[in-house]
Amino acid sequence: MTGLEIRQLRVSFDGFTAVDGVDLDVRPGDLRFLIGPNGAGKTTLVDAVTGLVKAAGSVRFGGEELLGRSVHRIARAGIGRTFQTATVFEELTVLQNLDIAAGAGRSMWTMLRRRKGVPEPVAKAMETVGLTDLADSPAGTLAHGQKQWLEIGMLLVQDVRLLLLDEPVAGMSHDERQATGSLLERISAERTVVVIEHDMDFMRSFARSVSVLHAGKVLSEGTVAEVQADPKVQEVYLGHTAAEATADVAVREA
Amino acid sequence: MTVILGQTFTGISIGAVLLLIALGLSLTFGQMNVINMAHGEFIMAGAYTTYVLQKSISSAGISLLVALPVAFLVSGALGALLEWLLIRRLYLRPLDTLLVTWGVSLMLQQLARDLFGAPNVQTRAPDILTGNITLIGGDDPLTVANSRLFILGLAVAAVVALSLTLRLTPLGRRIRAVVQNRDLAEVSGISTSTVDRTAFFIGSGLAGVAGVALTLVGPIGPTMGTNVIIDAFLVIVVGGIGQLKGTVIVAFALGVLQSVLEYSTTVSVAKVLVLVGIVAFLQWRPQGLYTLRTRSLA
Amino acid sequence: MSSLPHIHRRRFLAGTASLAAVVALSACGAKTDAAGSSDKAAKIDVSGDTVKVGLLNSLSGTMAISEVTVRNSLMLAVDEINASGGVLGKKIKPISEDGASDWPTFAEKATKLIKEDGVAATFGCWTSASRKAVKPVFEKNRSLLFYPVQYEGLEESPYIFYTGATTNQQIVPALDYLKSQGLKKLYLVGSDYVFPRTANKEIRAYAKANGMTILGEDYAPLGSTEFSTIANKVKASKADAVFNTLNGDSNVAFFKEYKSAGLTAKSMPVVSVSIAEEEVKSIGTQYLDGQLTAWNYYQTTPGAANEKFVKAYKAKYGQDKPTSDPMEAAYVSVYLWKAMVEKAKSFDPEKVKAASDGITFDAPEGKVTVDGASQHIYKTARIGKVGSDGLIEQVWDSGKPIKPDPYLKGYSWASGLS
Amino acid sequence: MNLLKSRSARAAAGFVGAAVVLFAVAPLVLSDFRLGLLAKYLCVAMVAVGICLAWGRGGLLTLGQGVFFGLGGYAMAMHLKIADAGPGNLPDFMQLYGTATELPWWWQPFANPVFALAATFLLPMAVAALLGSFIFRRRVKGAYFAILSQALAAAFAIWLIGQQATTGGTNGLTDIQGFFGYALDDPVNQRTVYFIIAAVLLLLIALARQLIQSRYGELLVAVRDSEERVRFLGYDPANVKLVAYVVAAGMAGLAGALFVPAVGIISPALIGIVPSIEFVIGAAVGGRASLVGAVLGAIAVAWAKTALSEEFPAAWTYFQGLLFIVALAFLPGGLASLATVVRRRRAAAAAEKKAAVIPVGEAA
Repeated sequence: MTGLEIRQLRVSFDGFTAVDGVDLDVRPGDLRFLIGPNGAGKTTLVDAVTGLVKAAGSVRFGGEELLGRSVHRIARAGIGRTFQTATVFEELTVLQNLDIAAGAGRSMWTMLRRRKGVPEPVAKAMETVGLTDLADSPAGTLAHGQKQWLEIGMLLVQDVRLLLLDEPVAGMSHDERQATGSLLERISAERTVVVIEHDMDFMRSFARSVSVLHAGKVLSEGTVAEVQADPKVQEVYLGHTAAEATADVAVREA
Repeated sequence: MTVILGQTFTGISIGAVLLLIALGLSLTFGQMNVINMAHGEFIMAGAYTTYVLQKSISSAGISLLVALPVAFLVSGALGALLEWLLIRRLYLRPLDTLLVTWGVSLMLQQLARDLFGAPNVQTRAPDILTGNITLIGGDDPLTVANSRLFILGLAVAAVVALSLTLRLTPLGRRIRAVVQNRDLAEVSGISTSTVDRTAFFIGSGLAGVAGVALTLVGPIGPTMGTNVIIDAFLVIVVGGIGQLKGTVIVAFALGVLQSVLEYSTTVSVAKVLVLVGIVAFLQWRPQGLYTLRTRSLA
Repeated sequence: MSSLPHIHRRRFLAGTASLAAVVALSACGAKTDAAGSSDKAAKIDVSGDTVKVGLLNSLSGTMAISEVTVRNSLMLAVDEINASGGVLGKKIKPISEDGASDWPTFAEKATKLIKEDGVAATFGCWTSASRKAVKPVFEKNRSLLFYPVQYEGLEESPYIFYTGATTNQQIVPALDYLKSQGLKKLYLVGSDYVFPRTANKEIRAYAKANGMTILGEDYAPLGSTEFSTIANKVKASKADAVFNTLNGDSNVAFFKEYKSAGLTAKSMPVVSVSIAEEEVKSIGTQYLDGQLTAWNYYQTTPGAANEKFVKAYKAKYGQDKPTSDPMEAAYVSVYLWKAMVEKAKSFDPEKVKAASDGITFDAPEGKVTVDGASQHIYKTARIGKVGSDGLIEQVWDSGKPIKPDPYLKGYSWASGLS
Repeated sequence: MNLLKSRSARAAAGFVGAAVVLFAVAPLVLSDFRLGLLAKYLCVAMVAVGICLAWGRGGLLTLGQGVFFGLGGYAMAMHLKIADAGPGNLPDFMQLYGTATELPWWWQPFANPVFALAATFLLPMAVAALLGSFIFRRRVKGAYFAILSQALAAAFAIWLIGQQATTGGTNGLTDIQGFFGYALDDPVNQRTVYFIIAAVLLLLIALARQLIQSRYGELLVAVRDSEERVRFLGYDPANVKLVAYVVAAGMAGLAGALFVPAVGIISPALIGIVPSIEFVIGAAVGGRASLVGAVLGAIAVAWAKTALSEEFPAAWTYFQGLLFIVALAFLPGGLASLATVVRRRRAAAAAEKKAAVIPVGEAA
């Protein structure tokens, strides 16, 4: 049983190498946290896995090569992601959002008819993320945390096997974080979950394993305790943060 | 041989006109993402400025030189006014600016008709600009029109001035900062609304300058703007939004292409071929010749 | 608005018609073959002491640059006629509509003028395309249109009076003139629409029969303002003269480019058939000095009638406003209609048509006579030369008014044309 | 569920109301001329239905609807011209200006009424499918797509003008006498044409409503608001957009085809950039995302153009320009959003809500 296997992944923008030869293995059932200073290449790594940016190297999931496939084909292979800012369809209701997420394989005929009732997986996902009561509310009216849950719910109805979550708890209250954390724990029982996170408390509470990225490379890997003890990690987090922040701006301006 | 050279020069001169009419758009459309259909009417305003000035300044040469800065100010002021009245409400809806400024363009055309009469008006070009210089003499001479050389020079000067302004002045840095990250610029103490208005002023002002140049080669009338506006947008789109060098290269490339096709086919066919060619080109490079590649746009 | 009972009656009638329509849906209306059996002549509103006429010109869009002057001229004629007592004792009430340089709009407005306003006649249209668009409207409703612009011929609508030149009154004389001057190698430049293409077909036929050669033929889309390539081609052809059928904005760009290419009226004269005084004014004598035009009227045409016309026009619209051939033809058209109506003693189009043959008018261009058969008018052809003062001086004329021959039936070389 | 039921009940009532107005009231109160104009406005409204779908719902600013309108219009007009000329004869303009002695090959299939009728919508749809599959797959969008559409409209119009001998050039195809054997100058037949147009419009509205309310309609809105996100859900947004684009093209084609018997002319003047923008503006003024808004907006703007130009022939473009500016700059959801705006104001005391840019709820 193989999960996510990344070998020698490399991404560059106009001469700037954002991901520089990353190797990464995430087993099924893992709840892996990716941490690292700004500009370390975390989001770019996820972009590469999901086909948003061109990359060299190899990304396999369940033994299948993903690099070179188009975004929607990668999605159909069971890989789902969220973004730093929650992207739900604000003008559609919670139910409509989940229904769309559940329906990528629907026939033309089904598509052209109206939805009758609530499909089973949608109802189940609404239950899991706790939004059943808000089924008919437009997603735009949800609170920030609820939107993130809706996004995770959308990944659940897609029945993805690999979830890539980009800062899912940013901006959440303490209670929301706890709820999100336990949601992730439940989900990761059956799927592979990778979380990009800056919030160290959140990481310490819920991570099963951690990879630290720095300047496009994997700096350290292991359990929370192992990583925290790594002197290289300490140096990066205490010493170079300011310089990396500048590099991040440089990428945007390139 | 003379034909090929001649058509290349013709193409370059067509390109110079294209460049001049599109240059202002490279700022308002390319940098600020505003699809200003009234840009053509700002060109018209520049042309009418020349006409009005000639009524009080009898020397065609002096009035033309005076018209350049005055038209810049007149069209620039119109642009800043438009920005303040309407466009600032529409930055989040770039496609709506197209329709709103279309309405503005209709009104400005009618205004020109009421102010200056429906028929085209005439300006006198300085005599030196109605002649030509001979590059290759002989039985089949190759000549280049002085008016075209003037426009070419003006276009090059405008491009240099604009790119220096964007690169070297504090204003230019502010414009680029706002274009790249509006929020960040705002929190860094840049007044984005002032920058927007100034950028719009400059972009529209350049349309005015183009209008002065057009009086040398074309008609001056209420609908002169609509004749050129789509070509101008196409130059920007093909060149790549926000890319001055793309605008320059594409203006000249389209000019040469047009002139060569016109020579070998007919004007109509050339026009159709150029348009279809542009559509095909955008299949190949959907973001234009040069693209801004950043993570934020990915 | 009309009185209340009137509205009620109309609604009732319309209602019946609507019910009838539903019935007709099953009965399937009139077949094409049966068309024309019912009388559908337009109703002319002659109630009260006025009679309405329609003025249909483009006041907006690209054609406004030309058509607004025609509108001015029509208004002048209407005002003059009203000042002298009107037509059959009724004052003329002009109904103004904007064709907006859009052919379907012309058709819409023509229908409106006829059906809603009940006009006795309509004056206007400039482009052939607008005329072609309204032609079926006037024919269907049996109402009259007076069309004041020179055109490509090959048309005789029973409900249109053509007061501008047809080809044998403008283009053929221009070719005769060129031939007489020994200018036998021609280059043809025109806008891409019906008039230039048809004119050039006729020019080719004429050239073939008269030992002239056509060195090239180029068209630019209407509104096109980039002429450097065409100027290059013309220059390289080393023609004796250029025959120019460009229209509107394109002329300005063409002549600016022509001069820039080093071509002059001396080295290679251009004969234009769409450049009148108004266009000279917008292009500038700097570019046009010495070039040739072919028309039936110039502001400088001698005669008391023209002096009066020019004076009245300038008094009404400004001393700097020139008069031109289409304006004159428009002005004349209103007077001709008046004369026809007075001869027929009726506003009824059929009676007006019947009365039209032989109607004369002492026009600014000289005496004009209506040819009842073709509904065109006899006109004197005049070749002019643009002077440095912006006016056009006549250099040649046909001596007497030429009988209109829209299908060029009287010219053997034109036999294969239509 | 109750909400849905009452909504479809309201929609049904709306349809009946519209049918009564179009089939009974309008023919009763309008003169033949005004009814003819209404027929023309309804054709514009058909284009607006497609625009509502493609732009309002799908976010595709289709500034080239003139092309499809023209394809449909020319397909119809070509058949009618051939029929008018009678068997073995050339259409009038070809005899006058052309050199050919027989119909050009690409005219010949249009002699068949079934082919011509099918072509009025299938031809634009095929062209749209071809263009769209290229354009959307290459992810040309936003301003690029809008300007590209305009370039195509311009190119098509210039091409038509250049082919005078076979397309009538600038004149277009004019003086159309009959409509499948029925004389068009007979007022009864004109009225019948009006009824056909009204019926087709209602049909298209019903079709668009079904599409908008279907799962596809929800997906289309999702693509409009976040194309990337939809791609991550495993859909190909290009296909989603393509369907809306092709359907809109078919509707524009039908509108063009029916415009021909209603007005009696089709010309390049109806195809270029200006008419294409005008099609969009009607829908935008009424409310691009709402079917009712788009349709009423298109009719209202076309009507305003007639009314203003009749009232102020020399100054009407001021009013027209002002109408566009005010409606679009200050009422982005169009007139259809007025009701929503008012309702929001009333409910302002209630919880703070994030104002949606474009209301989605009140379709049809």
